[in-house]
Amino acid sequence: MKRYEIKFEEILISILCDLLSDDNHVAVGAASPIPGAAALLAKEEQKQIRKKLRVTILHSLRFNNFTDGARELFDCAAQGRIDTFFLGGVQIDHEANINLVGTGKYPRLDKRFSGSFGSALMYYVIPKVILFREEHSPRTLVKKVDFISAPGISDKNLYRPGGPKYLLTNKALFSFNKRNRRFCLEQIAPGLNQYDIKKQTGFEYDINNQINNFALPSKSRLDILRKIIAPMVSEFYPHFAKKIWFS
Amino acid sequence: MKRYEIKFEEILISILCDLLSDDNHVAVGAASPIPGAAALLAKEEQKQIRKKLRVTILHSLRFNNFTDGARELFDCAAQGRIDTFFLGGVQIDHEANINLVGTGKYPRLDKRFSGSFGSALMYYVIPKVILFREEHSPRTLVKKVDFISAPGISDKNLYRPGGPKYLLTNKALFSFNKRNRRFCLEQIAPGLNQYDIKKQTGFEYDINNQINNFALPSKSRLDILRKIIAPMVSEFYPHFAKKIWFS
Amino acid sequence: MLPFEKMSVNEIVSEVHDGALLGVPADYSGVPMSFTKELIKKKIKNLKLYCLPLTTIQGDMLIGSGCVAEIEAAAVSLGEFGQAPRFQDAVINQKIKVRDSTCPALHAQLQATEKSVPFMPLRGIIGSDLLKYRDDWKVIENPMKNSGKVGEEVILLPAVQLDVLVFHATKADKNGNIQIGRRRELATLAHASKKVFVTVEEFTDEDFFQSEVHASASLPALYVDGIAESANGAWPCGLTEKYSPDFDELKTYSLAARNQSSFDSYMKGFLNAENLQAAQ
Amino acid sequence: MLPFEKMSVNEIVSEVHDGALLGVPADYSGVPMSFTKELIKKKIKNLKLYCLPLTTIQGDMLIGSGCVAEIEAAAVSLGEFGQAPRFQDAVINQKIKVRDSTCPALHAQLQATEKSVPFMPLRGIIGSDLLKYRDDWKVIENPMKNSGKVGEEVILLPAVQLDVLVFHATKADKNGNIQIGRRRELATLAHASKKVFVTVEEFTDEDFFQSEVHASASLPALYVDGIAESANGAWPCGLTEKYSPDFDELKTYSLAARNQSSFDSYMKGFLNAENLQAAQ
Repeated sequence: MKRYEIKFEEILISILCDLLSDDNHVAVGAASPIPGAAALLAKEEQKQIRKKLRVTILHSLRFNNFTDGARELFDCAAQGRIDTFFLGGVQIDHEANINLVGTGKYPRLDKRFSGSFGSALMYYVIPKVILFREEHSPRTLVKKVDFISAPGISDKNLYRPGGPKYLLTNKALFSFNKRNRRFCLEQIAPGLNQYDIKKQTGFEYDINNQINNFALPSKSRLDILRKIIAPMVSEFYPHFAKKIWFS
Repeated sequence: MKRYEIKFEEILISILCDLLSDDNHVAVGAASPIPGAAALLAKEEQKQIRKKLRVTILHSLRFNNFTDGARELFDCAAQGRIDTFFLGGVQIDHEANINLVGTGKYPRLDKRFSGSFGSALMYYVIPKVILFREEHSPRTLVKKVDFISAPGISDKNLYRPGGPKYLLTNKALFSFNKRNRRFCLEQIAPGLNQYDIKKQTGFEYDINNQINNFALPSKSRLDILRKIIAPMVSEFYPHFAKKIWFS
Repeated sequence: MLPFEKMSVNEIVSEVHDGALLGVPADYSGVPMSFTKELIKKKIKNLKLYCLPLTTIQGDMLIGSGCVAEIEAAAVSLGEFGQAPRFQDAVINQKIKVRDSTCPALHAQLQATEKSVPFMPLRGIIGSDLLKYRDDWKVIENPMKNSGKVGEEVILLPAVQLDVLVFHATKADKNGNIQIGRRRELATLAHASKKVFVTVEEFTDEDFFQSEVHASASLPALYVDGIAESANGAWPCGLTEKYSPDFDELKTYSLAARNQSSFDSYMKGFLNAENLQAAQ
Repeated sequence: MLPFEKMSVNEIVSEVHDGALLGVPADYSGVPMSFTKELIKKKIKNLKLYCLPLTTIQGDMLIGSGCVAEIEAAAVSLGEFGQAPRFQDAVINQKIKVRDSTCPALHAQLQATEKSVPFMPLRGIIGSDLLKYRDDWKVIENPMKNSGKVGEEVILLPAVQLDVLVFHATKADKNGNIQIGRRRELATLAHASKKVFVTVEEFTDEDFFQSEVHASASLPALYVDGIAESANGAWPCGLTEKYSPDFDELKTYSLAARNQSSFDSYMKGFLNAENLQAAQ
């Protein structure tokens, strides 16, 4: 298979998949086809080396492990039984505060978005939260969010075992350093350089010494993704699967 | 059917049944065959006049209306969805305090009983709690209980929509007057007089002007009880049903 | 005599009054769209929507139709079809009051009512701007000696009791028990509502309580004040194991709702359609 | 590779250590008697039993066998067969510590852990002598402005996390999901336990999550650390829809347990029986 045949979404799926290799339980919220595919891919790869990764995809019937209603995701997370979760953000700032509510001065917003969903608990209790926001621009990655749906960091007197570990966009992968409260650039999308990233990022960040381009999925990973995972994704994200794999 | 053929338990069932006629939902806890039979009898009689009485019998599969596990009884009661419940007591005192824990000075008891069950919530939230304790003696109906599993009366600053309304023993039926914090003798078992009751009761109580003997069940009620209710009771209290009706 | 109250959808609508606090199920829990249609026709006003924890087309339609004064939710969107345009418009133009929340808080406030306690504690939230605008939430220092962190701050959320809950479900049995499957948030909603009405695809002669497995999938009739039959009653939303969302219709709506006039003409068609379209 | 941990009853026993806080299901929730038998054989010591909300023969046997240091329960009895004699004896002679409680408090303490909050509020209890002996319970004045009664007192109960939960159930599916039916208190227990082990009548090839109805009757495998097959594993207690309690055996036990020496000789027979007796 030649390199130009790889879809960009497949690269993002592959990068997320690499971040899940040590997990026991990954949960994926609503409207997250790329994280969902990444979690299922990681599960399949773990299975092939006889390790077990549990994946809970809320939007699916088949991959929804819960039987206690819609609150179980939050209870389960608070109990410490979920290792990794994905959150988005209309805006994300340098301290990893996320805004899912809108831009402008709340409550008199200029633009209103859907709302904070479960972020105001999930971000606090899940050890590895991966921020995933495809658009990478000065209007999404900002110096300071207009509204904090959930903060990246909390005071010591709060119960907060969880928080941000990574931020993936269509241009870069950052890690988050809780101690110095900053992101650190780790990988860059093919065809871009550090200057491009700097221009498109509204906040300051550190840079890893060994910065790489986005790793591309291996042929065997692509095979698994296309042959085994794609049909699964069709069950709960039919439109996404059709667009990427079946059109 | 001649009078002497009526079992004493049937009389108790009939008296309890009379106390349930205005209810919408009666719940019956564990190990309460007589209240259970009374509730089902009331339900059947209501049905015949096209009224609906819901009966929840915890010890039964068929008459257990709950699907949210063992806590639902308590939640449902706290929500105000249960009109009547039955409680017992190793000791019951003049203010309707009940003791289900033991006699002697807690925690160094002389005699230990099973424990308070759900009384420390149910007694507070269910509007009509009927105390049912077959043994009527100075050791069960006492001046002051050794341990309050649940108090008969609470301070004004507490949320307490519920509480005791009646006490039935094998000798007498009392009502409970919340205002003057006293029981009032209403009915006496056949063959006993007021003096017998006084001798066997360890606390003081008022006496109704129009005191009656225990009302006996009518022939039609007995028919319903024996033909329709007895087989139902067999499902969840087989030993009781066998003893009273099928031996 | 039926063991439960059989109603029409319109009779359910007549039980919902202007200003009521209405329970709104998420898109996966059985959205009562045939009821919503009649509710809009009735020109109901000043509803307060309590979403558990979010709403999609149901909320957006009610807002666009001017039926809503206030909404409490963790999210309002059209899911795969993007933002909820009538909601966005109403917020920007301050036609409705939004009580922004987060999913677990919406669950917990109902659980408080379920247990009849004045409040429910929750972790998280502190440090979020949500808290700044919620004077009904209260932060206290953990008063427990040996449970939780010493000195940690915890939020107390008030018990919320709904006036009315309406949702759509697959079927009701002969005793008025409702099959809800794994959607147990519907039980929490019902426990916390003064009145509960349900529209169902069909009434069946089954008795769900004949087996423990089937019973465990049921909301007991004791929480239900009335049931109406309404085939395809969730359309254009989906109903688990019955039909998928009608993606074409939802997309059509999402486009029409982008401005008030095209929304209005869409709604004219929607409200006047004699029957709901058959879903697959 | 099995998708779950298949164990023997003895392997489960080896996961329970001296001094552990052990979750104990009520007589209607699936009493793990074959496990209890092996636990007693192991001569386990200083167990703390957390009963939800009560125990019958399981607790009485463990206490009579000297395995228990402490018990928290709303009731300990033999149900239809009267008081629990070994429990009574241990209390009177101060061989065990009893934390007397009430059913809803036992549920609420686990619900606090289920939600990972430091405490759970509850109404009732105040004015009961239970409170006098529970320094882990705390009374506060309702701090909410518009929820509950102004100035009312409310009890806060601490979150309790169990070390181990063991219960018996009808069956496990091929993915390790457990059928619990309406016994949802088992889910609460599991959510609040560090380790969860289950004995089942049988393993089946079913996949409970293939239908919403069956899924809703299940405890998900994600909460379960290991499962052992044990036919008649609840005997002499009953198992819903499978077998009734063995009334003769329970009566025999209730008589034998009246004093320590007849209890001891009963237990010799019970512990040495090769197989559990077949229940009808």
